[in-house]
Amino acid sequence: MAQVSSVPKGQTSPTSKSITLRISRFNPEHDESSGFMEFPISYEKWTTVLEAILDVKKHFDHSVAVRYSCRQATCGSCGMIINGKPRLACFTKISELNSNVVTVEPMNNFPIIRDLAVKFEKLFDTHQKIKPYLIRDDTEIQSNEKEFLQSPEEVEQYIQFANCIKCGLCNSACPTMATDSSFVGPQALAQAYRYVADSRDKGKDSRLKIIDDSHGIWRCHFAGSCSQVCPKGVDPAMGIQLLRGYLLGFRS
Amino acid sequence: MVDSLEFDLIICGSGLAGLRAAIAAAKKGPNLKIGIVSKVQVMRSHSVSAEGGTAAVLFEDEGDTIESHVYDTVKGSDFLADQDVAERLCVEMPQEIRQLDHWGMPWSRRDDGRIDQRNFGGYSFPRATYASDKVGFFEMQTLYDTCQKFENIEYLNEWFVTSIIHDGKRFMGVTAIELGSGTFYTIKGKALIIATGGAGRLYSFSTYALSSTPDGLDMGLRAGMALKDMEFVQFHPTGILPSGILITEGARGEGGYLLNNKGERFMKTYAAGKMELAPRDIVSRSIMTEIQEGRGFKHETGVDCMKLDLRHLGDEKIKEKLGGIREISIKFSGQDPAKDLLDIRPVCHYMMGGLHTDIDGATEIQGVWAAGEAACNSVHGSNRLGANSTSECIVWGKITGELAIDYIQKNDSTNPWPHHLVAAEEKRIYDGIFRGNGDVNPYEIRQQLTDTMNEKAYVYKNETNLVEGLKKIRELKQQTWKHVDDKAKEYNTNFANVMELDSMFRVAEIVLLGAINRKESRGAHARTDYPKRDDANFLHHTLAYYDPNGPIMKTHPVTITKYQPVERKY
Amino acid sequence: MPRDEHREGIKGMANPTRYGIERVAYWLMRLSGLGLLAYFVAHIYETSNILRGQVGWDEFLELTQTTEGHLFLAIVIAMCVFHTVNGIRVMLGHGGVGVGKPARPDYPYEPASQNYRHKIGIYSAILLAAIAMMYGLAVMFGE
Amino acid sequence: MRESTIMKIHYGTALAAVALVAVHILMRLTQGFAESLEYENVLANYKFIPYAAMLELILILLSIHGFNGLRVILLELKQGRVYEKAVSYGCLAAMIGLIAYGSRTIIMTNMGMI
Ligand SMILES: Cc1cc2nc3c(=O)[nH]c(=O)nc-3n(C[C@H](O)[C@H](O)[C@H](O)COP(=O)(O)OP(=O)(O)OC[C@H]3O[C@@H](n4cnc5c(N)ncnc54)[C@H](O)[C@@H]3O)c2cc1C
Ligand code: HEM
Ligand code: SF4
Ligand code: F3S
Ligand code: FES
Repeated sequence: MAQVSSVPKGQTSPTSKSITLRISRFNPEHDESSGFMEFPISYEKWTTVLEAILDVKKHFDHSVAVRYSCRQATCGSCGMIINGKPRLACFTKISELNSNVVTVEPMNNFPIIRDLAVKFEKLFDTHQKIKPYLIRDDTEIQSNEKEFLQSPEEVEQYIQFANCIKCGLCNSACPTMATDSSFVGPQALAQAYRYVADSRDKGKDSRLKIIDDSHGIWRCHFAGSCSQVCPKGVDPAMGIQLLRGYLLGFRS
Repeated sequence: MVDSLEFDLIICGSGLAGLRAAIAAAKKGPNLKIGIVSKVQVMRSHSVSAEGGTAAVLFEDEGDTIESHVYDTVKGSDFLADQDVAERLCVEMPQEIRQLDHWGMPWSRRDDGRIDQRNFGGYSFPRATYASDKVGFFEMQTLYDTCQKFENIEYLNEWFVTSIIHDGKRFMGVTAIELGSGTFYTIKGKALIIATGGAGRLYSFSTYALSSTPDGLDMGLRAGMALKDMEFVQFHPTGILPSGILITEGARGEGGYLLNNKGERFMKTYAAGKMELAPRDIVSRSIMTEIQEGRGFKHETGVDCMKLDLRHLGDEKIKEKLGGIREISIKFSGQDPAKDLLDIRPVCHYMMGGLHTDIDGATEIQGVWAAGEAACNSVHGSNRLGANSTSECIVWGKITGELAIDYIQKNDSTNPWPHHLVAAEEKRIYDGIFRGNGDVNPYEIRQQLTDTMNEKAYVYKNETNLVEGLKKIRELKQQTWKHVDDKAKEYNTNFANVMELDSMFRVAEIVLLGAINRKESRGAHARTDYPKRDDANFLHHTLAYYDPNGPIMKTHPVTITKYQPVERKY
Repeated sequence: MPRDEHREGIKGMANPTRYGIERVAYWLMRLSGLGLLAYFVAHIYETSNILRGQVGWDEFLELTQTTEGHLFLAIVIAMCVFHTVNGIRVMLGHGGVGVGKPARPDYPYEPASQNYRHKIGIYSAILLAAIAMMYGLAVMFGE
Repeated sequence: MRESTIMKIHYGTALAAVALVAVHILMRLTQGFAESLEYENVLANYKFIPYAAMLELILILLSIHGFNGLRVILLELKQGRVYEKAVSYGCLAAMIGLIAYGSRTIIMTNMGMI
């Protein structure tokens, strides 16, 4: 068992089954094109795809390139395409895929570094572009100043969107992202809404200006795939439509 | 020629401590260039996993006092904390909570709109400030997002720092590998803040992110700094099976019970006053005692465990306050806390020890500070209270960030760049590791090492086990695991993993040696062969310095200001 | 598409078989929009034949009043109805209507924006389009 | 123009078109589909000024809506300064062209210039 499922000893049980894990291998610096390598993997009902990949890395092929860290779906490292859909490898159990073959590929719409690891610079840049911080004059605290008051209901208005772990799955699923390299994307748009909806924030107008661009919010067509693949229940599609409500004058 | 970059301030590590330092520094030195160098992408740092709370005194108007926070911390530490340091933590913290609020932190709120707090182990007032049960995550997000405001912060994502370069006295730079391209760099700088976090992956059953390995500690060690108090490893009572992912102490703070196989809340035997909310060292020992006396359960993997009962909290409260662990237990263990008892077991969770610093976070090398879990300013002594660690990261992040800027503005180094040190480092990692030979699988060695730590230096320790553990680890070290089979340059995590393993050996040895030397039981360090605390002989910190022939162990006095050690009872 | 960006490309946009009915609606909306535009241009050209007088008009009518022409028209009707009904749904959604309210998400996560109201909207757009197409066929082939 | 203005026009034209196209098609249906297409009837319709005006309106609105829709799709397909400029102006030109061409039919027929 991979180092992640680190139960002290006594691990393999008679309940373990096996599947074939197909890993997409591609190093753009050296390879002409990508290919798959297959590995037999035995798994328990709780074994995650990430554990399976790390098992391969540990025992079959040390060179598999994959990004991972928290193994508990909070750091956003391990997004990849698993059996055709963008998912977190550490948050997908082999047993729930109901398939004898598990295929893992790098996320779409992100440049490949190597194998399963992709570049995130673009996502980080667009995230920064939408000013993801409270905008007001008194964000720097003076001594003895109190907190800004905020009711639980006001927190409820944005907390959902604050759950984003920047895994990029939404950007990988979005049909506009598939062809539009300048599109801000659901991740950043949802974060724009997160701050606009925060009762402490006063930066709505400047943020709306940024996303009201020819590759801004209007390039979302409410396809909803972003929300379907989001592992944290962020629902970017909702945030984007609510945000657009402001621009269309439905909300203020 | 080696590729080279230059910053004024280098921050190694992008967890809570690193990011808080970056903001403090960027604000104080708007014209200085700050580089955050991290082996993971900024937001992937281990800190995002922190769940339960951040300790601070917010409601003095409702009866809480700073003094009480200080005393709880000192008592929790089993009187090994430096008391001036603990006081600094408690005094600085309230402001920091409000600062985070001003930056956008989604703290959970009370109905009157003020920031809410919950109960946590070892405190005499509910003072764990929380945001559902994803405190670390939201704090990281708030700090990361706030960093985006500053144009003088640069992010070197996925750069593995391998060594610290100094001229014997003063800091000069670091060497690092950009993982994406595989290029070896020197990064010159005037000051460095080490914020590389804990090293809990020394144990195989651990709540830590897989990236929490001791390479940061080892880097400091090799540069001549001391590691302090490394024998104090905290085992959190409730790691869920089979993954070892943390079930936050907040679960007990909200009212959860620990049950043995007789269905009793067994904590009444061990800490009747605080029950499940006794400090972690006590709860973990209680669980292990129950298990050893036959009142435990067997998990289907064959591991002994205990049960955590949250059912009486009700589905709604669990969803509202413990959404994260609800997700974790349903997904990873198939247990819904509203309906099922959770299988839990003490799990490696925190390292009280770290790079030896003073109260300001300054290390023994000029221009180098350490903050967060990587540092040991002795605020936690021999046992950290829950929620005090994120606090520590934030407070000393800020302090070191500002001090480093002061230092940079005052000092101008003109010493010649020590090329030979860079060359030596390049030789160490490329000739020694990357082009190394051998047929032993380093991943299996790593597994054996971490299993050994788990077996020999777990909640209860004794001489025989510790000595055997040390022997085993030295034996493993001799095997031919130092080679990297992946020959590609780009994103070579195999290389990084072997470098991590290399550092694990040195630090594991210090943990075990420290534990062998400390012939007493104090806080998280529980020796069955020396079950009592021994203030006469061991009321001191342990220091370990690097030497090629094995660590040199020393001691260091504890600062006691107001509170004389007394017996610790809850 | 530069290969090193690893974008999914047109097939990502044009493949409606993943991600549920919402993605089908997205795809049909695009297709029908383009189809209607094509028809619209053709239709303007078609009607301009009236300037060629009775003969020209009738000549052109003959060209279009064929079985294929009628089938094509039926598809146009379907596209038009779908595009209109779904267009109204999409516009409502874009304005923030019926996309759900922000709320603390509970595992297992079910995105509120992917709700039954919009699903009903999509299915009724498809259904109405089908009915309209039938009706159109009945009218055109009915005589 | 701001993208939001363009898209507001896009939605506005769509809404208006819903009503107008409905009338346009209903006219076909009330008259009986085949008869409605007979030369005399068509010509008569064109000569009826309110109807001709409505046709003109439909022509303008749908051209704007349709070509903007096309612009959107093309913008998303490929990026680049030159390309995007070309798409924008190309669509605008096509839109104007189509309106001009359609208007010619309507005006000439209406004024009996056949
Ligand atoms: C599961 C869990 C839950 C916890 N919950 C709580 C809680 O509720 N309350 C509380 O107070 N505390 C909690 N803690 C403790 C607390 O989370 C940690 O102590 C704290 O997050 C450590 O933060 P840090 O900034 O020091 O380091 P980390 O967040 O660990 O970050 C370390 C950084 O160093 C970088 N790094 C390491 N080595 C290198 C290298 N060689 N080169 C370059 N970069 C490197 C990493 O990339 C990373 O960015 C919890 C701990 C765990 C394990
Ligand atoms: C009559 C009622 C109509 C309505 C209510 C309507 C509504 C809409 C809406 C709301 C959109 C935007 C979709 C999005 O952003 O996702 C759209 C797009 C589009 N429309 Fe229409 N439309 C109508 C008629 C037409 C007609 C007659 C044409 C052809 C000339 C047309 C061509 C297009 C095109 C090409 C698009 C772009 C496709 C896309 O972006 O998905 N529409 N329509
Ligand atoms: S919105 Fe969801 S899918 Fe997108 S980056 Fe955030 S967490 Fe990932
Ligand atoms: S998938 Fe893309 S189109 Fe919009 S609703 Fe989500 S951003
Ligand atoms: S490893 Fe952190 S999200 Fe999967």
